[in-house]
Amino acid sequence: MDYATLIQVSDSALRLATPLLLACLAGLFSERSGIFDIGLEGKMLMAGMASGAAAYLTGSVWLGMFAGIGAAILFSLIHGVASITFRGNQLISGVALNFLASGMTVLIAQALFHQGGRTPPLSGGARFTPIELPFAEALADVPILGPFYAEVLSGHSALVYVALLAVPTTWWLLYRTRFGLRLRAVGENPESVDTAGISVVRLRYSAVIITGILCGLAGAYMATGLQAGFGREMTAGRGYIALAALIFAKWRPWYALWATLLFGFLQALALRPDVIEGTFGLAIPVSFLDALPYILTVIVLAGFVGKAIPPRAGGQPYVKER
Amino acid sequence: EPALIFDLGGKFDKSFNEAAYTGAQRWADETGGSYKELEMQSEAQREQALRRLAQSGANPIVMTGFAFGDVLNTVAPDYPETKFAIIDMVVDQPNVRSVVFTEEQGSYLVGMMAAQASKTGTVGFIGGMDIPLIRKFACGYVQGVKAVNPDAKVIQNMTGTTPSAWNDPVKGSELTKAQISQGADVIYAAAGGTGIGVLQTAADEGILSIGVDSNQNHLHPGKVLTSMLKRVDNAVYDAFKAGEAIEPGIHVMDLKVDGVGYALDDNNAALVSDEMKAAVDAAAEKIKAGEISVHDYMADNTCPVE
Amino acid sequence: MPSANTQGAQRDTAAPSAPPPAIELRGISKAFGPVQANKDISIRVMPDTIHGIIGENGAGKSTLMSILYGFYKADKGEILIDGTPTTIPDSQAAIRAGIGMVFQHFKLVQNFTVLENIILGVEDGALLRPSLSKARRELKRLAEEYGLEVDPDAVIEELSVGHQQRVEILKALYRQANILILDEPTGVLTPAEADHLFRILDNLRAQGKTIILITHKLREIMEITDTVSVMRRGEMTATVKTAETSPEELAELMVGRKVLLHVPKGPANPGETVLEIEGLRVTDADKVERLKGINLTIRAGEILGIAGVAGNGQSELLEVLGGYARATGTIKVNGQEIDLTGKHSDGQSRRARGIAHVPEDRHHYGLILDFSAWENMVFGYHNAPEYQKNAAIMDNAGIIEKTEAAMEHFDVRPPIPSLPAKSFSGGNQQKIVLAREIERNPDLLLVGQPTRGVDIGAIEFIHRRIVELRDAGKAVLLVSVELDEIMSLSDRIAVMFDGQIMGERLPAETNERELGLLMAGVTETGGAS
Amino acid sequence: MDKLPAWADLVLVPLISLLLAAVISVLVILAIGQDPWEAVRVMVQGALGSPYGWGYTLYYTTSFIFTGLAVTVAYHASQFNIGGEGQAQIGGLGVALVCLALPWPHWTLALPAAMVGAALFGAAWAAIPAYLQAKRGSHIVITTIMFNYIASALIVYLLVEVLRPAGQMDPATARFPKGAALPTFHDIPGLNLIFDAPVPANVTFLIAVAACFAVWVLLWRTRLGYEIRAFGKSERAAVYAGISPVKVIMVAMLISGALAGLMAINNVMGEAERLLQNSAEGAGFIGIAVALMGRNHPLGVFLAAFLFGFLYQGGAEMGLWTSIPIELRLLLQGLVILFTGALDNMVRMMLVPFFRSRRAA
Ligand SMILES: Nc1ncnc2c1ncn2[C@@H]1O[C@H](COP(=O)(O)OP(=O)(O)OP(=O)(O)O)[C@@H](O)[C@H]1O
Ligand SMILES: Nc1ncnc2c1ncn2[C@@H]1O[C@H](COP(=O)(O)OP(=O)(O)OP(=O)(O)O)[C@@H](O)[C@H]1O
Ligand SMILES: [Mg+2]
Ligand SMILES: [Mg+2]
Repeated sequence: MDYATLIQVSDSALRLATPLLLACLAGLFSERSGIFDIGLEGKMLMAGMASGAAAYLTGSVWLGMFAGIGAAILFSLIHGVASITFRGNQLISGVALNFLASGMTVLIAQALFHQGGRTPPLSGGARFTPIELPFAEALADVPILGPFYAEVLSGHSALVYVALLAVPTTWWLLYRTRFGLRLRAVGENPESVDTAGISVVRLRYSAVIITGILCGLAGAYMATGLQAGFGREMTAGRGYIALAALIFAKWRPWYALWATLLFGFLQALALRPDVIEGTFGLAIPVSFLDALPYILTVIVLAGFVGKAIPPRAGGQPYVKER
Repeated sequence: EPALIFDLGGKFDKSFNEAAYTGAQRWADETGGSYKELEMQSEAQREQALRRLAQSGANPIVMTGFAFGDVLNTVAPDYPETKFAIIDMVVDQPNVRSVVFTEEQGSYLVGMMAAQASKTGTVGFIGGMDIPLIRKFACGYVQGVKAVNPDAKVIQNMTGTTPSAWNDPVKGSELTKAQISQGADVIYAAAGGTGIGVLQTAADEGILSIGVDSNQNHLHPGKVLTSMLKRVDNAVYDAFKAGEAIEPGIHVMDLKVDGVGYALDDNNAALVSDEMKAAVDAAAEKIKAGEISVHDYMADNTCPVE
Repeated sequence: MPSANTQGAQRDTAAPSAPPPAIELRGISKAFGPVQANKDISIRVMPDTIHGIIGENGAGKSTLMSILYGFYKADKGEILIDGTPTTIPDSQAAIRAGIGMVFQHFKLVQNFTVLENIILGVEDGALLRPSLSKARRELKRLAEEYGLEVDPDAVIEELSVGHQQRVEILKALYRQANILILDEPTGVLTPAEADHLFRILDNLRAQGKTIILITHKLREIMEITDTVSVMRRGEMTATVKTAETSPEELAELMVGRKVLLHVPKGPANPGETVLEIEGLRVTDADKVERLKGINLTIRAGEILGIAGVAGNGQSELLEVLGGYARATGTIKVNGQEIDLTGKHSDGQSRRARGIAHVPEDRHHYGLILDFSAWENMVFGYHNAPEYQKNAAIMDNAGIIEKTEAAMEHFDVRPPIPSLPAKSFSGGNQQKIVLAREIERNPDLLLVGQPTRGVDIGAIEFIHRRIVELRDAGKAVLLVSVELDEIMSLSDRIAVMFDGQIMGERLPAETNERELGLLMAGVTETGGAS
Repeated sequence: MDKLPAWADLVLVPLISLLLAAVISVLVILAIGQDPWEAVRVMVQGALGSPYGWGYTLYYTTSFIFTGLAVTVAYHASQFNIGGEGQAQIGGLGVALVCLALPWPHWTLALPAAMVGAALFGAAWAAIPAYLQAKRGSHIVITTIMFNYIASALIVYLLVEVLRPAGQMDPATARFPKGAALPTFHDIPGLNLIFDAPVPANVTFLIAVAACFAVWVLLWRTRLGYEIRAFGKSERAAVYAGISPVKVIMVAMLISGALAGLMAINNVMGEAERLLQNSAEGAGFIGIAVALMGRNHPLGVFLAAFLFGFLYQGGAEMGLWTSIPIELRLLLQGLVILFTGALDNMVRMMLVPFFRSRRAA
């Protein structure tokens, strides 16, 4: 693979990694608070539909984004009610919400636009447009780093940079603030938080709402940044890949960045069988690359390379009284 | 009452299935008749869909897409009274009409236009699912490109190996970006719903694209060089019009019967110069007359040019 | 109410000039569904004292303290702090009122550092850094003032239990608690750690803190408290000055009658050796050696009692013998060696060798609470041929029939085999387990805490059954933390401490004092091991 | 929390959940401007109004029974098997390999062999997650999700690169030999008086019913079932009783995977007669809903599978004859799972006052 190709694939990888990263960080907040969330996929899908539809109807990508965030938060709250308030099974709730989203998005989009469950193509102000980073032009000619800066880093829509900034922000929130300390504590041992006089329920709801916001951004990016409109099942399992990345990253923000970049890179590479063949000298089946994130995650889960230990209270409802 | 079954990708794919829909709609508008329609949701549903429509007395039943071939082969004999029409596939049954197109001819024409419009001498092709049918598009296209500019480079990519390749705009978009980075400045998308992503990205990045099946010029006015028309609409219209009297057997839609062609309208008028049009029209005449023979990939599963 | 000390009546009525009680509870009641955990409880805790609360398991001690700490809400009643009525809707309010609590089960975040645990919930401001550095300074001061050293940067899961407890105490002090509640603080501690804790508590009292100490160990009460309150079955039966009472009086107040556990039993007729243990060692998952070379023998027709403070290896001993923990060394049953690697033997093969096991914890081990009584009656023996109809199918009807007979025999009430185990009371659940294990006439019965949480009537019944089994020529290994039970049931007593047998005694030739010393790791020669 | 009588918990809770799901669906239909009563009419008519409809309803029921039982068996060992989808697809691979291996002379020979293939392959696909859970404590929910995706990638690869016959465009295996075709209800003497046109429901339905009975016997009449249920209720107690966790997890998951794999007899061998991509069509996931709705009892699973068979066939008809998208099925499915599996405590709480006042009365 020559450098130009690497640049191109990396550029593509960054775009494809962005929804994974946002969804992965979304899952991180929820799971760090002790609420397992396998419904990232559904929330992204809802957000994609809502943002696509709202952006089309209002002509404003920002309104679209907020609609997406709203839809994802709504689903988050259903998950919260089921798993926090009514102490239901978090895994089942997640599965259910994914189905709900698959059905709901098509029903709503079809009712609104009669285009088989997709929104009409977005244009102009209804889409996120690429942002040129400063000096991208000027630096493009610097050898090695220049093209990397100008081609790979520069020229993406705002949400790509939001996603990248979300990583240090998440890290900072988690490890440097009171909220983060409590969030981590409630996912490890909710009783410690409860006896310290902090509301477990409120903390967990806040976490779940942040999850909704980030999933909303992920969905909005899919429909209004990466694509110009929503299409049925457009998230295509990205929520599950994000979940895999979250495990791969052992529930840590910086690792999440690397994991999603890796998975994004695999996705980008899967698009270019020609490059693979040229680089490795043999035709690696695209199916194998598609499956690789899941295979890697299983290997990590199996503890063969550094065991992934989930937050200790994850998945269990907090019951104070019997 | 006739019926129409759309393949995966759906009625509003702006391309192949939508062309079928347009044809059916034209028939309905003209005759005031009504028809049943059904969109496939999954691979395994095909048989149920066919049987259900046959059961309900629909006749003829038109289906779009080669993927129906296998099930039609088993279903058609169970309903000898019902007439079927399948597009893009040959099914040898007494009550089936098989409609096939000479996509290589239409693709040849748009290939010529691509070569003429290209400034870099590099053009692209993005196909949907990697099957001989789509290679047939690609091969005709390359032949057209080379006819104009023997030195031109054609970058080819297929979106995938499964039917989901017909409906993956994200991949279409990423492949477009990849081809642009390799120098392509005209890209032909023969990929169903995936093509929407191709055309969108091409328009965003300021290069030209070529649509397929339906006239897609209007999707991005001034940015779509032309569209390779595959008159699925005509095929559906004809079948509906013939009704129960539809003739079985193989039905080839080629340039001569306007089965394929290229689109010219207000949206791309500025992009197509008179000399381009003249050259393409001349080639079309020669193809019709048999003076130019465009190789059909599916005849021997090879393509003489790369 | 057999005692003259009616509830609420306090013998230590303070002089008018004395300061108001640090805490006064008036008429506190709390029910969990049908269980009345606290009934109309009143208590006054004077400042600068250590106030003990004792009571049997389930008497309602923890519930009462949780109410005081705002963790549970009382159904009725009033709380006064320093004489002012105070409502404590949540723990934050309790903390504000100067109450700190060290729970029976620590509430620490295992993978946090000590500092992080200390500041959790009392951070100053939204950012952590200032809170952390303040806590570090404060911790240093507290450590010096009260002798509570602990590394502020250590991660909790790497600390010993004793140190974790110090962190809990530090947490309370950091929150400027004037009143410190400790719920069974010594249950998990080694005697040395417990002594250290008492020195710390002494120190805290000297510095003007008020301490409530929950325990059911009379020795601790006598040793350190100023005043003691006794709870029984959700009620407060008395509050007395420690100096004016005796362990005997407290014990009577606790159980509601004179404690005279005497089991009618004749002398033992020991026969062949049934169980022979040599050099038994167990290392747990954390690589801590829990059994350090145990040697024991039990003969047919004999009850060997194992005395010891909980957590000194008794549970591990039972687990190894029961077949579900691995060990090294040798165990012979009826002269035949048993595989200890776990490869060729498990609970079922032990049972096949004639070892029956009544586990210490019937809820989590002995029973499947959701299974019916008859399903529980074959639990562990479900592969035995007599319970099968044919090669594939179990003989459910036959099992139900046998269960009915066994329930009759063991006076399980109600004698309905189809009832799920969870709907029997604790005593009756224990009888089901005993019935299952004894009915099959084992050569060796392992019994752990046979009467924990069981009422007096059932205790006597269970004791009689164990003695009957012995008289039938079976060997019995009895593990109990209740010295009385050990003393009255055993034919021989072995005392365990820190994974070792400290010594063996005959009940007639020893007394509680001597056993107590052994249990604390003090040998005859006077040196602590 | 107040206790409900057992029968209410078993019968009323699922029914109320279903009712809630139905009410919300009706509201959604109204919200998108369609007529719910028309939808219900079309569904009932389409699924139960003709032998043809029954033929499809029972066909789907058959598939859902298998996947529902798969979830049920794993559930009793306290394992949440979300991998039914992948196991069913790999089971289909087993069926295809068996059917294509020999020119089967008669279905009575092909069926047992294909069942073995389906069960073995399905079980094999469950084996790795099971092993990782049993031996290394890797969360089985996550690993089975991952294995669903790995299965679908594997199937795509095999269909495209290995099993697709030369000259065929769609990624599928060749047609199975005629001798491997299972008799459908239309082919069975007696039944063909009712099912006068070809329907997909086939002899597998009878196998599914037998499987319900077999699972019931397994769970409540055999030693193995006893151990599975005991382990599922309390791992610690099971260890005390000498029940090996590794064995129970492995065996329960292998049986679960085998049951999911057996579904392929119905759809791959009985209906499609070739292996297609995504052959399970989500039936693996519906198994979750079926098991939850059926309260993890084979009889309940049978009834719930029929309910979902009805919803699926009715939903397909609704997609065909009304302008309500077929995705309404997914919505209903999601709602049923949500109410029966995650909001069950809410449903219980809704019922408690009713029972309290009744008791007081
Ligand atoms: N959260 C709860 N829900 C229901 N019942 C409870 C709860 N907590 C305690 N109980 C019941 O209340 C009663 C008193 O329990 P509590 O924990 O206060 O006893 P305790 O005196 O502390 O016992 P121990 O010495 O075993 O710690 C018991 O019957 C117990 O089962
Ligand atoms: N975990 C539980 N689940 C359901 N019901 C329970 C549970 N524990 C106790 N009960 C119910 O509460 C009642 C009281 O239980 P508890 O153990 O306090 O009885 P008890 O009066 O102390 O009897 P015993 O003296 O035999 O221990 C029991 O009869 C039982 O029906
Ligand atoms: Mg307690
Ligand atoms: Mg009791």
